[in-house]
Amino acid sequence: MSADFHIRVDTADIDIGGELARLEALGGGGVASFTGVVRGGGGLTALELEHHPGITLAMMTSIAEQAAARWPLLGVTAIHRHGRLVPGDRIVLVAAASPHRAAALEATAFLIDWLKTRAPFWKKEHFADGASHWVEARAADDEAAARWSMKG
Amino acid sequence: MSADFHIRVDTADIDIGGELARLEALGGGGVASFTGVVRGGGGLTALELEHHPGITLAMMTSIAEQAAARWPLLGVTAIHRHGRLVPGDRIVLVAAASPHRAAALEATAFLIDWLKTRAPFWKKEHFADGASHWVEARAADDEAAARWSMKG
Amino acid sequence: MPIDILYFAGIREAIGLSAETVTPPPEVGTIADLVGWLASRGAGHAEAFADRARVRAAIGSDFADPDTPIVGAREIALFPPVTGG
Amino acid sequence: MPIDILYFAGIREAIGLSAETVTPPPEVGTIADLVGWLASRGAGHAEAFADRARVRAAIGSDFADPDTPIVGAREIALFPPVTGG
Repeated sequence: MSADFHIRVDTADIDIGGELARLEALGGGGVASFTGVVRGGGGLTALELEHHPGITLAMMTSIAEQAAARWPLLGVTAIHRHGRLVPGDRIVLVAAASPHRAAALEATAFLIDWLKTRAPFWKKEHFADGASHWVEARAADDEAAARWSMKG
Repeated sequence: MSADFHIRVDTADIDIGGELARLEALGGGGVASFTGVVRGGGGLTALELEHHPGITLAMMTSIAEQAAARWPLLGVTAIHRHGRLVPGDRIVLVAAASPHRAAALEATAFLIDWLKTRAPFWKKEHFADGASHWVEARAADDEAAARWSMKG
Repeated sequence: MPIDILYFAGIREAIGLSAETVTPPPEVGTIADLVGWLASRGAGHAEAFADRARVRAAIGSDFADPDTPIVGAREIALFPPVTGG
Repeated sequence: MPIDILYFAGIREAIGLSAETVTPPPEVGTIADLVGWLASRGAGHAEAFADRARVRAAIGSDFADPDTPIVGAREIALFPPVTGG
């Protein structure tokens, strides 16, 4: 099964309905997705995402290819935003189309675990009191991504 | 965590973008979804879905409540269409919002397994040569749904 | 006491009705009794219930086994195994 | 041979540059050597690389370990551990 990849990193908002409609149109019968949204709370006013433009797309494409090698997928979409985002903004969409619902859902879980933990992004949090700091890598996220490399 | 339920069975198309935006707005940070689309092939021209109007919504609501009891969810959406559908039409959407991406994805898998196997629908397939038949219950699907009742 | 019977899918098609109101005799005590009694009402009914192992039932909005008593039921649905969505 | 060095996140901020082109001396053979050499270029650089355990690198589009040779590299990125998206 050769998969249709749609991988993008940009500053624009993500058109969830349009992106999922593209995957539906592949005819597999099932499309799973995960959308991440910037959470507020704790006085957070903005999130600033930085990435390495030279390697992000290459790595995202590689992980999408790994997903397509592991599960029978007709299409994979992975879109990540960078730049300044505020609570409520979409930050990431991953989605997969497959004739098998478990495959679509597991591939989506695999992709989002990788994106949330391994993708080459750095996040700076800005708070209402003027403070800001770079988010540290979290061990729990690394473990979630590590589960996948232990499988198959 | 009290969850926002949005459960519907009707003949209208499903506005995926709008439905997911409602779950995003709950502020959990993550929204997982699964969309089922009528597959063509084998000369299939239409699918006719019949349901028991008196019990479908009650059962869908009950399964959504089970999901919300098992995972920390802010919202659950389950929309199923009935009536006459053609290949390419959306047939079902399930989605869940949660602060935890694994919870959102697992709840979505639980809901779609139930909907695809246990929900009180009957499907009649119509073919290009004029033939039509009622789809038989599939053992593989029952097993997928049974996995969940063995857990927790 | 009259009971509304709802038919779905292949059972509905074989009988040619989506619903009918019946008043079974007092010895019809369970879902299985009801199906047996309905099967005698005509050729379509007999065909619809020929394979008893493939008949499922709900009383009101609850699924019911063949040995579930029907006493007091106002609405009973009879249908093939559900195939899901 | 000049190398383009890219800095990201806190390392970029400490140095005050997102990129610079440098020509390290021949004894700078690995990523670790390069970081040590860069750290001596100024106060910002020293601060950026004070905690070596938190410096990550990529040569071109490939992540690189501290002992990865940099011979032939045209572009090297230095950054804190990625936090994911």
